[in-house]
Amino acid sequence: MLIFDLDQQTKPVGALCATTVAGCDAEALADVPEAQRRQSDLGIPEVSELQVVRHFTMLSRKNFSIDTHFYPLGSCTMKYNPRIAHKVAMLPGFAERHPLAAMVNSQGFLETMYELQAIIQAVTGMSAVSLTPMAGAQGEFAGLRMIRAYHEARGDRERTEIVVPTTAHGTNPATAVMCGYRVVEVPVLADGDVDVDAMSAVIGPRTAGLMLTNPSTCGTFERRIQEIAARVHAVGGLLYYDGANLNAIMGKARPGDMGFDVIHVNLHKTFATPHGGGGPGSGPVGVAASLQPFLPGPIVVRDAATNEYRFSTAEELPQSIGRLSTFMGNAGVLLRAYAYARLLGGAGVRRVGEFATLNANYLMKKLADLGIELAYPTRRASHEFIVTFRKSAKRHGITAMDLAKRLLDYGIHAPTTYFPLLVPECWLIEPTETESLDTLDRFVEVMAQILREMEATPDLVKGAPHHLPVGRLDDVKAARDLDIALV
Amino acid sequence: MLIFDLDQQTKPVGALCATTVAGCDAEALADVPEAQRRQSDLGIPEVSELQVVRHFTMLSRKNFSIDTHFYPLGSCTMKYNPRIAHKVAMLPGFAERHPLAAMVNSQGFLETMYELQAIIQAVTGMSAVSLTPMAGAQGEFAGLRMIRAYHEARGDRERTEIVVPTTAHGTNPATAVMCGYRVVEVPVLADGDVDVDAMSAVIGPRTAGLMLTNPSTCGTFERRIQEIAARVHAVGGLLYYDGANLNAIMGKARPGDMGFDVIHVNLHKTFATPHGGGGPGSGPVGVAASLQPFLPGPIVVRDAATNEYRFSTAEELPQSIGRLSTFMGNAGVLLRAYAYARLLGGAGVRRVGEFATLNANYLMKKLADLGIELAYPTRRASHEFIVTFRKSAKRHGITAMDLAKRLLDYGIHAPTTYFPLLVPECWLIEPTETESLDTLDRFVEVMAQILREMEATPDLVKGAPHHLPVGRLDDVKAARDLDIALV
Amino acid sequence: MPFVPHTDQDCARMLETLGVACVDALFDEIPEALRVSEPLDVLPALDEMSLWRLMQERAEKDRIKLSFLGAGAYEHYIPAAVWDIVGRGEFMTAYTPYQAEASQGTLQVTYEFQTMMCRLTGMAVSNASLYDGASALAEAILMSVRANRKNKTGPVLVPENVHPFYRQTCETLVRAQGVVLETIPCDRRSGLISMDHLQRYEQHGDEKAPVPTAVVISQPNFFGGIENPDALTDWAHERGAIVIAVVNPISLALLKPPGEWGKAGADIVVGEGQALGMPLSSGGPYFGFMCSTKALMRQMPGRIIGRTVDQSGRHGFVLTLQAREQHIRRAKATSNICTNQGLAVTAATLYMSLLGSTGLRSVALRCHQRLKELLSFCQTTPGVTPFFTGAAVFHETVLRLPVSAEAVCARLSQSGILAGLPLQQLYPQIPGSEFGLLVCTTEKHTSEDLHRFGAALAQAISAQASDAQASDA
Amino acid sequence: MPFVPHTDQDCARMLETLGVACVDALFDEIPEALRVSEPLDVLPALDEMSLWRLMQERAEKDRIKLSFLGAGAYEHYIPAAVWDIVGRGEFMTAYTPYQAEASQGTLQVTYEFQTMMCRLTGMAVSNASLYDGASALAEAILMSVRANRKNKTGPVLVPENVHPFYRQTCETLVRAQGVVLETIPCDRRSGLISMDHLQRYEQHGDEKAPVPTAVVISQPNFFGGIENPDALTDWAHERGAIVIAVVNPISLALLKPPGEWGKAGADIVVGEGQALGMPLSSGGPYFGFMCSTKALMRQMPGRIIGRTVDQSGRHGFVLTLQAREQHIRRAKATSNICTNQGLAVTAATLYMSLLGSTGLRSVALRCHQRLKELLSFCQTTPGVTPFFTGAAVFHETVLRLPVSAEAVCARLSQSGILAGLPLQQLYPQIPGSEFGLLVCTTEKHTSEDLHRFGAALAQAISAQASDAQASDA
Ligand SMILES: Cc1ncc(COP(=O)(O)O)c(C=O)c1O
Ligand SMILES: Cc1ncc(COP(=O)(O)O)c(C=O)c1O
Repeated sequence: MLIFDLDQQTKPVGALCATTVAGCDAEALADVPEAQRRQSDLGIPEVSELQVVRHFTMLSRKNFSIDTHFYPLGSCTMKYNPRIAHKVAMLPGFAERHPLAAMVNSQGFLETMYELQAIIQAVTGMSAVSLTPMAGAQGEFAGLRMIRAYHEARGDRERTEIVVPTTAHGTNPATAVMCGYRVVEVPVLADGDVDVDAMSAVIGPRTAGLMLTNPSTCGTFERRIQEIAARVHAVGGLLYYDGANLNAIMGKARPGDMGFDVIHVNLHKTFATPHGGGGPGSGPVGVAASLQPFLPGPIVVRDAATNEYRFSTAEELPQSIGRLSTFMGNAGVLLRAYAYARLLGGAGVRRVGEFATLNANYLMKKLADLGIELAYPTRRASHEFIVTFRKSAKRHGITAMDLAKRLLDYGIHAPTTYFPLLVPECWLIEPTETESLDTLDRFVEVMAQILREMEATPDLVKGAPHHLPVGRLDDVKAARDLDIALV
Repeated sequence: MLIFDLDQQTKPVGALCATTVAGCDAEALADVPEAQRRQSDLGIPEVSELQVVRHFTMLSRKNFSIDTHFYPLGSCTMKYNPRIAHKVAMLPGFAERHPLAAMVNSQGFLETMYELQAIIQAVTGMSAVSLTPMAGAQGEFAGLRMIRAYHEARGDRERTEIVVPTTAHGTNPATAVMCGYRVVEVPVLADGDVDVDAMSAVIGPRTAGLMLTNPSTCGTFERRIQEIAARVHAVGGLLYYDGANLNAIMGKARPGDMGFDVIHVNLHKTFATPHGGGGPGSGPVGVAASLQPFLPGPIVVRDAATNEYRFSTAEELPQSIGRLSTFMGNAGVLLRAYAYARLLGGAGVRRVGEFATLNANYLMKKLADLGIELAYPTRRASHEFIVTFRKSAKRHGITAMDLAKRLLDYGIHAPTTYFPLLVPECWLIEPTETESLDTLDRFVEVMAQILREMEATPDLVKGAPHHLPVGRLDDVKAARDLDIALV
Repeated sequence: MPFVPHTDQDCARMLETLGVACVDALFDEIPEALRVSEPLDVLPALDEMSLWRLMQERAEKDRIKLSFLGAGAYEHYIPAAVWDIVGRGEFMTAYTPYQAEASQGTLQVTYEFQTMMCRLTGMAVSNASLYDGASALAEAILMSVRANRKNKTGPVLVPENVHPFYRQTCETLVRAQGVVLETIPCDRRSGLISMDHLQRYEQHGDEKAPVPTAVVISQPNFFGGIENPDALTDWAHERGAIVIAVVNPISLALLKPPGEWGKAGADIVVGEGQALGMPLSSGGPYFGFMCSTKALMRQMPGRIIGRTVDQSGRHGFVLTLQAREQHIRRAKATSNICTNQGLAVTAATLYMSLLGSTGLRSVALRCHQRLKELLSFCQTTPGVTPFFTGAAVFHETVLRLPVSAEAVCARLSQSGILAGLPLQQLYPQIPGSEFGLLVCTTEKHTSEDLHRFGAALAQAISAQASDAQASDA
Repeated sequence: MPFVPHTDQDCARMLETLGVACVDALFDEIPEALRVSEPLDVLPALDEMSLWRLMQERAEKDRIKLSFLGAGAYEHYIPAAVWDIVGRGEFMTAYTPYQAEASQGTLQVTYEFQTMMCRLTGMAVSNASLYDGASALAEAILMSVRANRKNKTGPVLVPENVHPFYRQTCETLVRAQGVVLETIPCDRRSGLISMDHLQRYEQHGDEKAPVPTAVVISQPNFFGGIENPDALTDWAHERGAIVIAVVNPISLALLKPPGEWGKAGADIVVGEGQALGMPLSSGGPYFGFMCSTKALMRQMPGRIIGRTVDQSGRHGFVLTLQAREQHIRRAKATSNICTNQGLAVTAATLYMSLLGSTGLRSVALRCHQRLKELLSFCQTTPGVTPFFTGAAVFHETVLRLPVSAEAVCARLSQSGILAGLPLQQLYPQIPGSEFGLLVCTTEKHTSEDLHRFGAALAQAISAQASDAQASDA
């Protein structure tokens, strides 16, 4: 049932209408040129408040979510989102703060943002931070734009290439192109590390920078990172850190120490802000001192004299790459991230990296013990790891997708499937630190059960899911017989 | 899974512990006599925040509720509970107001309560109101206690009986006994009205009062109410109005005009405050002028001189029946009821009664058209009506309970079953005014389907429910092998 | 805005189905004289936005800066997750779980609540809640009379240091059934119940006093004092009386549970559940809890949830032992209670689950510790001393001020500080009560709060002293 | 408090399973020099209670009393039901709906959102959101370049009266791809785009200017002015340019939808969705919406939800047309966007559903009406006049004050009033901008608010005038 099916065409006497309408009528529009007035129907359904509440409450229950299910979605860091963080962001003083409010009416917000900048610096080991990017991908954009600005500022205009590993997340190459770069891919070795020799062969005077995720999307730490950094720097390139996997090393190692020049952090992953079924996120960028002049604004500064906080002015950032959003990005997400960081403190930050890693390695070992094939069996897991079902795909015709759908039947969200593209029939599994040992053990049990089903009742697996609001959906039909808005 | 199954025995580092524990230890208890210190385990499970959130979120989804299902539970007035009312009650100034806060720090709350008293007076036609009773049953208690106090104040000590119809809600006779009265029952005629002749035969000098619900629990208006009032008054008795069914006549007729001396209103029914899976409710009492001195306190008064609001003092209510709760009853529920009343206004109040009645009569007609037997076929429905399945019980061995359970399978909450006790195999159906015509029509369709099932697949009905988290539960075992707390 | 979804066409169709011309026709069974034809005199309708603004303004007026007021309602910190989950429509807008299969959420929560309350109090049985602490005590008293087979006519002894509003509520609720409440004075020095007074009760003058049917013990008592309930419990049991404990649930994290009092433990335990996750909210909704021994179970008022199985053996939960209740037993029920405080119980279950034993204990310890700090701050003000001596206290105590406590409270409330409860308001019979101020601390108070309070109190006292002098002069 | 549920025993068991002695061993692949051994210098941990207190205090500092500040972020009333439902864990803590069968809630909501946006704008296709209004415009510009097969190298004409921050954001986001943005001045009298300026663009001096690839039209414009987009649209289309509309969604309840502009309608419609249920929240999270004609659909950035069926023919929803996106197309994707603003879209869908067409229209009308009232109040102050003339406005306009607008704003902000945006901050190039104040009204403003503002403004102006005189003297 769509909300449009509940449309009564004429409005029931709703909450907002009773007096808001009163006294308003077409006469009030007399000053608007007739040609510009709307004649056509708005087409927004007229539904009673109860029906709206019931419709969307019932819809919500068709979602898996952290609050209801274990959600080991690799690369997404689906950890517990503390309730208090949301409550903090919704405090009237914050929720009602206008983005252009006067600085005297904004000291609470600004102080908080100032401290968050410092926290992200401390956690990443970078010299300066801008909070404005609105998700990881925009952080990447800001980072590459700064790399470009850096080279241009030095008159170095030949650098037209960004190097990325073949395993990189799709946003990496897409961002490079948005920044006007050509993408050069470098392969990854069988052990998950970047092929440094191959990389060395392609980097040079045209290299603007290298983008790396570390731990990488293979779920392994890039062991030769220092060498990589040295080589890229040697040819005049810069190093970009995709922070999607920061959770693995939070408090245990810092991209700034590894030689990265510019980084982003996905607060909606590492800093536990809710993902909202597809955002909002937040992707602050951090830079080494050399890139600081190029940071996107606004940045919060403290006036040493008055101890007051304010936004940086355009004059203070003459080399800035500019504005990335109308105001200051997803400020409400930043507040939530701050709340989370304050709950953690220094020791807590460290425990995140430790337990994320412990959970992943434990789960990897247990799944391997079941006979599930690891993509990188010789390696430690970071906060996540890859398994591959290529054998079962061959033998039973059961794909990683079939298995993922079957997992849903047991009330566990599927890991990330078919990413990175390099590993056939793979799952990228990330349990996060907030899941208990019991939950991990239950996952292992369920996997054992599904493995048995693969042998005994393969059609049960291929036809999954069976216990969800809908069965396997037809993607092909969706793209062919496009129905993307009700007409 | 019980929350106790998640108990880790030792506390994970939880939100409240981090620094609250710090600096606190047994030494802090040195001043407490050792014999009075707790040695035994507290036994409250140690569970992580995520697990708690997930456990209770998942549990919530095992409930039917207004927000998720049509809930035509007779006598319970399960109408839409506006979200704004809850938000209002949770405003910090209200939620954090201490019940004994100084009057200067309470003017916002007190003004609101003062106005709510007036609103309830207006809606019921009574002279004065006390808001303190915490549910319908406590309202009944307050009412009968006032009746008793009234007679006693007049030196009339022979009145030891309360008269109730056989169809009365269980709280009526139970309350009478709590007030030290003997209960005298009077029968109800085949058309649902009280048997006035029978009543006349039992009332007399021992009659303290008569309790009536009007419209009655038969879902019909007591047509001879004026005559009943006159007769009871003639023998010196008083009339009590059980306000559970006020929704039927709200804005259309008032108990005060019918001759009732004392009434209660179920705010958690008529005034749309959420029922919370079993409370809190609120059962303010209203009285005719003659009973005003006996009202339970505190009552909010306005100082004519200063225009300030304050609680009445004990000295102002020397004849009061006394206090019914530690403070002022379920104040937060009163705030929600006030919010609702303000959204309605006078015209809205009237529409409630009208549409509650329209919905019930429509549904009654449609069900009758299906061949379902009405308990009172010659009568108008009030806001609710009774159907009986006595024939199907005889013919198919399918009871009203079986049918109710089958209805659950279709995602509709069952009507009230087997109440009033008088009507065999009955359902008391109350759609409320906030349900749409579509919803009513769907209910009719489902009933048509179930009637077909009764013929075609009776076992399907007898074995219902089939699609809920559990099947039909064994009440007998529950009472026999008592398991009322995990040991 | 009556939240009515009908359009004009809907109405027309429905009226046509019913064969009537207008809605008013459906009210034709109501005698004409009784029909109201005009809209009632209710305040004008507001749209949601205007209502919200109005209520924000009113609520804003009532915000206070700092409070040390307890006296039966305590401001503890409520973790954000509690009301986020409790506020879910599925919990908030469900009815009492009569249809068990469609109410497993509420039912299981309540079963878990019952278990927690049994553990906290050391008792075998818990009900699903009563209205509040005061009415729960009244119900306990009625229950004790029903339960005491041998002695139904003795008085119920209620010490003076039981919350005065509880005692008033009990008067209202039990008197009608002929139950007599006998107040036992407390010791004027310590504020505790003393054996002396009990003995004096038994032998005043020549006559022997009637043997009590039940004895109430409040732990801590209204003054925050920690009683010796072992001796009291044994004294009562020796006389065949039922022992009713009134306890603060937070205190049970530190204090011996009533189930372990004396040789046999208390028989009935009641209390105010507010501290377990309910906001102060002007006094309600809170919830009363009640636990008892297994022996007394069938006399218990209120709902009880039991665990059972369905047809295929799966666990599930139902209302059980309903033969005690009004909807089955009517005039013979153990109480008239029907709707109780379900949502508050859900909040309490969330609250306890989030804290766990460790968290509850640390909250209680912090409350306790803060009071000691407060005392040391306050006593630096000349003339401020403890009102009672010789009793350990839990998170609440009475200060003796050198000036009128009422006047000091009035002064401080002007600047948004609730200093506490002037003792005289509720205990005029206690000598010097004019100077008594009942103050309370919780884990929410910071050291800075205590400092600020100490300073504000000192200032108010000296201002009051000089004003008093001035008006004397 | 890292929300880690492990007990010491759990850790021990896990480490044993892994055959390592301590957690640090799991980090042995990290070069030793890179391992951090000390806790990082993050502010000290707070428990939830202390954090809450701290943040309450900070938030309290930022509360204002009255605001007439708009400029791209508008304080509308958000019905209570919106965030109650949006805040449900199932919506809030789900990821992007990659696993369609486990995400039907979010997917269906988004499909409903897409439908509503199509209807509101009069377009055929909507995506599932972009980050915000400004970045949505940038994406629209990039899309127009991709879509304009015939002319990829012309400039994109962006009138001066498009939100300056949008224009700055576009500069940042499109420049790297070599797209040239050409600013078209607006008419100094009316603030509107004039045909004159467009013609002047085409023929400055002898050379013919390059034919534009796309033309942006803001309706209303930054000054609240209502453009005549029909003429502009036709002008652009005649030149083969793509027409990009930037609209305020609330205004669409009153104004002609972009799909009906001119002869053929706009090609791409973007805007800031904040007004549809998102709190101001310091500028985000908001959401950018984007709609287009069917022809341009495959050039659209961002996610799109489609309706399809499952094996048994039941309707269901999936991410579709993914071949445009980065996770499939990588370097060839239409955009790098991945995570967008899903929850904000859920809020907008709730908001629109609760209001319905009637409610939306009445909100828009009220906003409009209030501005007229405000103008009449303000113009009673001598020297206050409209800054622009000859343009109808929607809920926002520029006032000309007799003194510095910046100074007046500074004065009023001291007493918690946000008077509006001093025009000079963003339009120093406009003569007299020093005196311009951009003010905005919404349905939340009461007549009393307008009165209070009128009075406060008058006072601030006269105070400023006399201060200025004093300092002149
Ligand atoms: C490795 C990696 N890089 C980049 C991104 C993009 O981040 P966002 O979705 O916040 O734009 C993701 C998100 O899934 C990711 O996993
Ligand atoms: C007719 C009638 N009377 C009294 C009551 C008791 O009201 P409460 O549950 O609020 O105590 C009810 C509630 O179900 C009722 O339906």
